[in-house]
Amino acid sequence: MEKSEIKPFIAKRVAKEMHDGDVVNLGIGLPTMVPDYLDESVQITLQSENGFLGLAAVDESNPDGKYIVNAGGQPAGIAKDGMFFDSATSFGIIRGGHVDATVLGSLQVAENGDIANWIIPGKMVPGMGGAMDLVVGAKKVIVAMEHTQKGAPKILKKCTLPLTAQKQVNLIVTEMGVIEVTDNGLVLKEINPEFTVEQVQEATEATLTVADDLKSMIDGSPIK
Amino acid sequence: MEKSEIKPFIAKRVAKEMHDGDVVNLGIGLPTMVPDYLDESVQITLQSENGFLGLAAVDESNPDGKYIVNAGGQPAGIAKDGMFFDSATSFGIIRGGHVDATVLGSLQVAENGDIANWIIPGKMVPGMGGAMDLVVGAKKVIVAMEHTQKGAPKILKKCTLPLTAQKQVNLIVTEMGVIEVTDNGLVLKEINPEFTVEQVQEATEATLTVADDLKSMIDGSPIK
Amino acid sequence: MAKVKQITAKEAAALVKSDMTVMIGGFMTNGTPLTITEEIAKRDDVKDLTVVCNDAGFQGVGTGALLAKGQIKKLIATHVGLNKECGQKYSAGELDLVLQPQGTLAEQIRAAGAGLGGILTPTGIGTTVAEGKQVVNVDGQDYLLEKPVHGDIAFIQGFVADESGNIRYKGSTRNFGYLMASAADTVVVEVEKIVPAGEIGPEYVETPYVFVDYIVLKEEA
Amino acid sequence: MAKVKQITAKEAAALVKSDMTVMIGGFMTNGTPLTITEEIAKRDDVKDLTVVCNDAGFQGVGTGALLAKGQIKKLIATHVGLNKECGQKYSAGELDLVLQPQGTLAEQIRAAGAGLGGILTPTGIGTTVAEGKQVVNVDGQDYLLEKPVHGDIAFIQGFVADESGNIRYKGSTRNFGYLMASAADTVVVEVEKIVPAGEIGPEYVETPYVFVDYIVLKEEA
Repeated sequence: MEKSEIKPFIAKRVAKEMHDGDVVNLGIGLPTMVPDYLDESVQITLQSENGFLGLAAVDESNPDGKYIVNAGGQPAGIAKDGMFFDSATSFGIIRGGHVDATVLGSLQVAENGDIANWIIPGKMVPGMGGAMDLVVGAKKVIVAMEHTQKGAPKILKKCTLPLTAQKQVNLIVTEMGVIEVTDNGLVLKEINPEFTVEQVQEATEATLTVADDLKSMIDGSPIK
Repeated sequence: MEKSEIKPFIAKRVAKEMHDGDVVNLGIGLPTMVPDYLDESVQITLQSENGFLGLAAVDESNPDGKYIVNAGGQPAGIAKDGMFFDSATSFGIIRGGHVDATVLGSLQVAENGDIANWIIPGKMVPGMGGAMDLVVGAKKVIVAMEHTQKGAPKILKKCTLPLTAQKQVNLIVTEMGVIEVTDNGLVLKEINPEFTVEQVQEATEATLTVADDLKSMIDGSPIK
Repeated sequence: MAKVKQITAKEAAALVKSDMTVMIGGFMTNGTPLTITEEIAKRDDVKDLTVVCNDAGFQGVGTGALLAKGQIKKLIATHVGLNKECGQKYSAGELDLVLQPQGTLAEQIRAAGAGLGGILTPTGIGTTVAEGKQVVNVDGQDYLLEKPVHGDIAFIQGFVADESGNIRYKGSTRNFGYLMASAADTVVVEVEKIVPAGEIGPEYVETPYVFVDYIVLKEEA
Repeated sequence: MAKVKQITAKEAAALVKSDMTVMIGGFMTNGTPLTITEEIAKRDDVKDLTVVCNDAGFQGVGTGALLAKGQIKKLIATHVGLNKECGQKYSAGELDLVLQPQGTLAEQIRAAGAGLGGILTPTGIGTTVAEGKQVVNVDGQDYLLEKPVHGDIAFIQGFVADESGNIRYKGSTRNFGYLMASAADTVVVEVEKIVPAGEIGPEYVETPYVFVDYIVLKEEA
């Protein structure tokens, strides 16, 4: 797979996790590509943790790009039936389990669902912003990331970087496969047919259990 | 003093405790008479704990008396610059110290400022409603009540009824005098000239310290 | 755009099952969805409810209707003095009554909706309200730990809903509306008007559609 | 009716004294009263401030203006990555930086305004955020006790004020506005428009005038 194809490939697979009516918060980067791949029958509401539901592109709702920004501080718009609220209400909605899913990148994920994605080693700490609340509060936490970092595994037995939250990740989607975090560890549910199970395990520090009904992450066809 | 004169007399004195711009919550009964005696230079904002600031009589703000009720559940109106909010916000305003004063009746007050006014002995307990939050949260708690109950003192060394709150009362206004609750106990600051200090003490179980500058509660003139 | 389901008051009442925790909005029926409470009180098969409401309404009205029907096992409220039937049932041992300070109850419901572990309030310290509850000292001051109050279902009264399910209230009816909508698994809002999606406008929505499962148009009942 | 005091941005800036805890509204300057922060940054006599703000703004803008001027001793924020000067000052030991989860900070400010002893949040449990903080177990689950965050003064941006001091916000600028207005001793709101008292209307006020001490009209600055 070409490097440039990896992110769209992951985003496309993540899109299949979205259900009609879901309230979803998308992290920066790759996750923001997910809506491009939604089936027409699936309408989701995007939450912007700085204070609204119905995140949209800049449009007539924000003619001069001045009064509405997204969670990255960039000009945005709001859906006709969206609504603004204050930050305590916004995080009440997040922490209170009213967000069906959050999709975000990560530096490391552990086999028990621990996630470490807010401190980049050797760099100035930018701050966790809303990430810690999102991974604790969202009903489903989907990590969408490249399987390895310069060849080094990011899916580990135990995170070595400072945690963002304990035991919160539900699903990991990479260019190699789809891995579910269960009480019995990581289960490889789907695989990119470009790779073998052995190759995926090799790129993963934690032990993967292979699902009995392992499928292709591209078309859902059975992989024997 | 005629029985019928007592309540207006107390309300009139309590009115002098109000300052221009104060946010005030008034309990049912006697306290609701306080606004009638305000000096023209003093404008206060009334808080209604069920969810608004700017409590007013039924007027064009509530034409059919249907959508606005006061904290007693009766139809009310709202001032032009008042505003509605939800119950958590309402009690946030109360508990957070944004109400300058609350005026309420009481069954008993103790010399340390304890107040007991929510359980009437021998009667079904109606519930504390917003009273406990109000006495804990208001910056100044003014008890406006008759000095005794059928001759029995209501200002005690220690309350015998279940408490509404501990050490929250700041001022007690009765038909006999004005008593401040201080760290050194109760101080009689003003007196109704119809009574002697001895009579007030006799009607009070707790010990009163008489202020050096004891004044008339009617016109503020010195009492020797 | 999202589309909320519109049902009748009778259908709304049918969502209630025995033993559920039911939140009923309003303050002395101001903000109580009376069409729905009336329908609930018609159901002979519903009993042993835990009801969370500011008060017991008036006799036979609002929460008072469920009380009169004998559907309430436990009532969590702040003031029940204006419905004498409540006191009678309590005295007769027919009702478990939990009285909470109004600000505490509001904040407990909010805590459930906002995913907090409870609240730390100075209200009730040193009173019977504190009995059996954990006291947490923060910087030398004692606070009562009051736990979140969650509902299986909430019935509230709005004024206008848009077709997506966004809600606006009128006058002082908003009291417990948003809070209960945030804290219950299923949320039903009775409204007087339904307008096209988006007509309320993003800056004027008071309870977002993501909390609202069903709306009942009052006139239809 | 109440009447709020109208002052200039310069007069607003003059309310700040060294060593104060200053709350600055906004999220990446969306909702930050930029006219006022610019004036504060002109003051040579103000230093050692503790600033509470979601972020460090942009370089030289909003909270970033105070940072550039060297007026901030301690910054309590959630994310400072978009102002590189913040990281530089922190690395150089010139800034005490406290990073809190955004939902926690919002709720801590609300707790201060609402008279609560702190909040009990699941966020941060098992992370460095929990270091040195009290953990309270409620019904088997651990929550972090985070203390209220209070301000000596708050500067926020509204859109419209009425002459009483009632405020409405525009777009996503409301973020920390109400919360900080409730949690600071003195509250200054910069607005773009002032309308006659009552013109906003009781059902549309977002921050009540009882919280607001001064308003600054943006155009006047």
